[in-house]
Amino acid sequence: AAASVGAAAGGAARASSDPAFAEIQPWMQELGDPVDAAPYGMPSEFEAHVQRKTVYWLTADPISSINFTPLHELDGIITPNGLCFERHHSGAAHVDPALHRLMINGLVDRELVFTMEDLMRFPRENHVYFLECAANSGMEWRGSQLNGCQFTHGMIHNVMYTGIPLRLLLAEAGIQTAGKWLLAEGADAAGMTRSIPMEKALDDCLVAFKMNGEALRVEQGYPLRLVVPGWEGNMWVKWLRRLEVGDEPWHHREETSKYTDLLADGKARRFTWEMDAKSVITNPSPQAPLTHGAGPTVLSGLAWSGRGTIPRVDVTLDGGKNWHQARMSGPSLSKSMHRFYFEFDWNGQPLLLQSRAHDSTGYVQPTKNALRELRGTNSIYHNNGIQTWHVKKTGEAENVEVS
Amino acid sequence: AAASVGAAAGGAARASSDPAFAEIQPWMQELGDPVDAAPYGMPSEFEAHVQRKTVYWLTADPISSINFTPLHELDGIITPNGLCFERHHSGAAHVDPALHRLMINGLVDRELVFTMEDLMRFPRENHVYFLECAANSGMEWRGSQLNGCQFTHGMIHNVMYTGIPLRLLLAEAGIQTAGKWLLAEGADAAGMTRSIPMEKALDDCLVAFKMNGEALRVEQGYPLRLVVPGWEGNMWVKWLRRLEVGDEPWHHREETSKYTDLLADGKARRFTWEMDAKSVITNPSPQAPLTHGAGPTVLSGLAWSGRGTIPRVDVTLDGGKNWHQARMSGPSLSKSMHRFYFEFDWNGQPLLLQSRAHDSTGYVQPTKNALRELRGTNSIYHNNGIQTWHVKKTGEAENVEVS
Amino acid sequence: QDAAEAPEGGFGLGREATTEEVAMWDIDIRPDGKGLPVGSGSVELGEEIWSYNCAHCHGDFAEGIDRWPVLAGGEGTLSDDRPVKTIGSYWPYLSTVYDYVYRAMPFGYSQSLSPDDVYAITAYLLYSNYIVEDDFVLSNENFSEIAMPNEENFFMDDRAETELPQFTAEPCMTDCKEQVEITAHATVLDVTPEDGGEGGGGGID
Amino acid sequence: QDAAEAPEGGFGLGREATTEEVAMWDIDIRPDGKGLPVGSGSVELGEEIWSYNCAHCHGDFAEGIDRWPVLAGGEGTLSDDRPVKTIGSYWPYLSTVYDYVYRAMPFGYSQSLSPDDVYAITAYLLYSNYIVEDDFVLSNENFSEIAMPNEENFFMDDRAETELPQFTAEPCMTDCKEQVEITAHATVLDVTPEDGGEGGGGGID
Ligand code: HEC
Ligand code: HEC
Ligand SMILES: [Ca+2]
Ligand SMILES: [Ca+2]
Ligand SMILES: [Ca+2]
Ligand SMILES: [Ca+2]
Ligand SMILES: [Ca+2]
Ligand SMILES: [Ca+2]
Ligand SMILES: [Co+2]
Ligand SMILES: [Co+2]
Repeated sequence: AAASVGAAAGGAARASSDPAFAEIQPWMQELGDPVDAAPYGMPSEFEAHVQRKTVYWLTADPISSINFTPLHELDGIITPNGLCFERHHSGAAHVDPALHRLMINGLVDRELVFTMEDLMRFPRENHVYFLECAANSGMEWRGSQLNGCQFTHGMIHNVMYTGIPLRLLLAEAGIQTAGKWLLAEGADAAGMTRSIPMEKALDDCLVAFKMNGEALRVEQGYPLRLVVPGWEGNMWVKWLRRLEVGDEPWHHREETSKYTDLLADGKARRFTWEMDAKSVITNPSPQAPLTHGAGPTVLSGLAWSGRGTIPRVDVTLDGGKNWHQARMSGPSLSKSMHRFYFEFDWNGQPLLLQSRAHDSTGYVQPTKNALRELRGTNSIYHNNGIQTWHVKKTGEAENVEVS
Repeated sequence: AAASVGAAAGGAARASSDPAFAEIQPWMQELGDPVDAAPYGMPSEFEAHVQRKTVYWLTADPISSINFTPLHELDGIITPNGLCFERHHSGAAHVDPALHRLMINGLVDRELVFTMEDLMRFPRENHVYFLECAANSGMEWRGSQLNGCQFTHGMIHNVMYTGIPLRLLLAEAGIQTAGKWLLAEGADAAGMTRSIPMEKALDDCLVAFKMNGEALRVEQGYPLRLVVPGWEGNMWVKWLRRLEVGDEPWHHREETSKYTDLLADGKARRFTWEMDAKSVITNPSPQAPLTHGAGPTVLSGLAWSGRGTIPRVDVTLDGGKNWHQARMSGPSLSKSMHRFYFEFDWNGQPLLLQSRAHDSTGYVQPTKNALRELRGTNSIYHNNGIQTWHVKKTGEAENVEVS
Repeated sequence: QDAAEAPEGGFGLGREATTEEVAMWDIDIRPDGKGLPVGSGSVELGEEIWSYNCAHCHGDFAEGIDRWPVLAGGEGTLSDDRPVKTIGSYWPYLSTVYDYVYRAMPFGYSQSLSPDDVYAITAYLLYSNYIVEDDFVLSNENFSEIAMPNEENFFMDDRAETELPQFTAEPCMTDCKEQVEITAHATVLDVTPEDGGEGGGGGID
Repeated sequence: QDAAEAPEGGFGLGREATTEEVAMWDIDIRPDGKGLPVGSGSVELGEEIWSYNCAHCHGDFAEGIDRWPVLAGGEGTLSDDRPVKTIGSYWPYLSTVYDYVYRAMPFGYSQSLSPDDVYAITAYLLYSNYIVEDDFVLSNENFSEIAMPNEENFFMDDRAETELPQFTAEPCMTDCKEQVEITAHATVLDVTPEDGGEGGGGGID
């Protein structure tokens, strides 16, 4: 259906040195995709590089391993489901929801079994929470190692969950007086288990079935996951199949061999559940250098705390000599990620960038060295120290530590 | 690596009439997916039915058409990007961001051209907003027509946007005193245009580049879309390429032939921008019947207003004889969807379900008949009348109207 | 949260657009004629261009084929049960025709028509709608003289005055009605997509 | 937002679990022996089962092959620069071995071992860690008598007392340091995934 009568329009005016003006772009002349092209949509082909990435040398096998959220490619506070980092210990289990059950047993008045349909009849709540692996930044204990916030800080995501308050399910079974602990167990081939004190279970835990509006993803525990707000990600048992009420903790593998924090003197902290306040500058960062030269520059980052909200983040451009309060942006929700920005006029000289989170309890994110002084460098877990990026004149950024 | 020595465990105890207990499920014995299986993840194979759907008879061609968000399959307030309904007038344009420009021209001190990289140097904000097509529920003006809230109410989504306040971009160009209107223009083959009064442009509009944390999807205007909070979706120009400041509105096709509201007397309202407060019960609904019989039942739905928040939603089970206040759940944000629940003990008898939204200005969602009395049935757009579902004894639900 | 702010004097980002770049992209037309290029076209030439480029969707007389838009006719139907909204019966301004045809038509080859082509097509669409005679020639000179029949019937959104007061009353919560009857069923119209029905009610245009 | 609440007396949802169903799923073991099935197994039988089912990953002597977990050795290394955390050197309770091996091992065929198999493997792992002699037989009867060497070195999270006071001071904002030197570079360790490096620093276990 070309215009066969009449000359092509505006030929004379097409004078510009910018290739964007060289011609009418094809997408402005030709028809695009119909509405039945993608019943479930995917990102643009121009965003194919925005991916979860794994680091093969971290684990023996990609089946019991981890991949990382590309924090430097994201903005705001919601992590899209397709980019939420994965950590599983025997692979991501594909559970048939029709054959999935949740059992409550142990020190309860009635041992119960629920189908998914039963669970859909309990009242639900909706909350945005971050989930951070206790090992996030764990590779950095001995010194800066990985060049990119995806790798140094990408074992985290922030999602709106829909779920049943755990206390309602436990009340349905009737907790006996001696019941002070809860064992949560997954239906994957790791049969993942963690002990949770009853106080937390009755406080803000959820048995969630939706994330960011839709069903949980397979790799996030479809069809059912425990949500343990502010506490380390390993406790958020995926493919949740069983809750046992007991009088003592279980001291299972993931709370003894793993997820205990070995200190310098050979002693180890157990049950280090809460995630301390933490922040990271996502842009600029090693995977997201400054490419525009001197002038107006947007610095952006994320901050979170397992103890509440983040009313304030400080940013330094000179490695900690002087600090500036960042601008917080987006909803400020308890135990959720917060987005911060610091806009500045870059003079084109090298920068030593750091961010420092303050949480609503008054806790201020410490330096890595302050943590090392208290804990040594063998703890693997719970490294919430301040991260430094060295931005060079070229705009490239490197993971460094400073005096 | 099977256990070749020793007998299989626990054989004796496997006595249950529930097939879930017939055997150890394969996903609890065999390894699942490795962490490099899906660099960008997709929903479970058991959720394949959760899709955007189109209605072929609505338009001449699926290229200038619409598909609908499956509201009855979602929960909470965030719409996942892959399920956000689509409406485009010449197909979804695949725009190369390297060749995309934003021009500001007209009554400004400096006519400007921005690359995407230039735009990334402006300050950003993050907000959750609903986007509703003015034609949402438009097929219901003459009477209940479509059996499913996906079709009656699914031209809406709710997303966290990251974008540049439009006022900052306009200030950069310098608005002249005579500049009272803004034309926003898209780079698709429809060259979509809408006139926006300057007051709104300087208030809360954003030029957005991210949705729910990641880049805009192609069908939502990648790489740049205008966000016009609370106002009809057609104004949220996608693939945004140009902003012209002028002294008068443009009266273009999408604000004359379309998106004007024809009243019974043949007169038509123009510039009906604001979306009135509205709500719908998403569950139960025709596509999501009650399958569990009498007893505890979760009724759920969504409410929103272009004028503010939704402090309250009322629900009736008997077609409007008696109303009950629903429980609001999740963050209450201005010009965002709100989730409500009403838990009740279903007696197994037929129900006539309705919901009624109250917004923060005191506006109360009207009945369809109240709207028809004021507007007739030819308006196509802005049908925010109360929706009725008739739930039968079987739990099936039908789209009906009541006296 | 804090609002994003601009420094005194702005950011100095972006670059000035060249006159040529603005000319290339600034394609919009307004009712007062602002934006119209120099040019002209006759109903006669318009009919010829139309038959090659437009008629296979919109019909020889702009009457619409299958479900493709109807562009002519419908006068006096706006308060009918099934109003027919066309350029002649509904559109308030002629500039919208020129603007839209150049930016969006023919469907699949936007911005391919010359100014003279568009003047001619616009003249032909006026003729199809009985607004001009068959010897009419439209140009940037006489464009603003054409008044569209339905212009007066558009008015600014008045919901704030005509609806909001009525819709802000505190509603009844208990014993609000004696009887409730079902007055309409979706299953009677029977057009739910799953059923493969061809549709009975109005579309969304 | 309002909190979700339960009605007086609960919802009555779900069904009672049968004794058999609970027995089938209630596989967890606790340090006090709760959960242990009746059974027993010798170091000798354990070695045989181990060599068929475990040794190709964890090594003949539980010393670990390639990057697969090391399960024996490492005594006295916990305060070293590179501590070796094994069942013998680190794990506080024997019950964890029994529980974990049954629920998660062998990798790829979980819950396939019989109680006697697991007792035997557990006995073998105690032997590999020099905690029992080669003629030892482990059973539900003597299980709780085994104390693990490192149990005393675990203590409850004390950050609230040892760290929080120090980390809640108002921090310096201006002129906080005279000099700033870079003390470590990621590029020196050179293990960023893009580079295909084989890794230098610690893994995440
Ligand atoms: C291949 C089919 C096709 C061809 C050829 C075509 N059109 Fe269209 N036309 C459409 C469609 C589809 C729409 C509606 C687009 C939308 O939904 O926004 C439309 C809309 C229009 C409208 C607006 C109708 C309204 O009520 O708002 C006008 C005016 C128009 N076309 C004129 C033309 C002219 C002039 C030509 C030839 C130069 C042309 N069309 C060629 C398919 C076509
Ligand atoms: C195919 C390889 C493979 C085989 C065979 C295997 N394992 Fe493992 N084992 C692993 C992996 C991988 C892990 C770590 C899993 C994780 O990351 O959670 C592991 C972990 C363990 C651990 C915990 C280690 C720690 O430090 O926390 C024990 C104990 C163990 N295996 C015992 C066994 C026993 C007993 C068998 C045989 C019955 C066995 N394994 C067979 C791969 C294997
Ligand atoms: Ca213009
Ligand atoms: Ca039509
Ligand atoms: Ca039907
Ligand atoms: Ca137990
Ligand atoms: Ca190891
Ligand atoms: Ca390198
Ligand atoms: Co911990
Ligand atoms: Co409108």
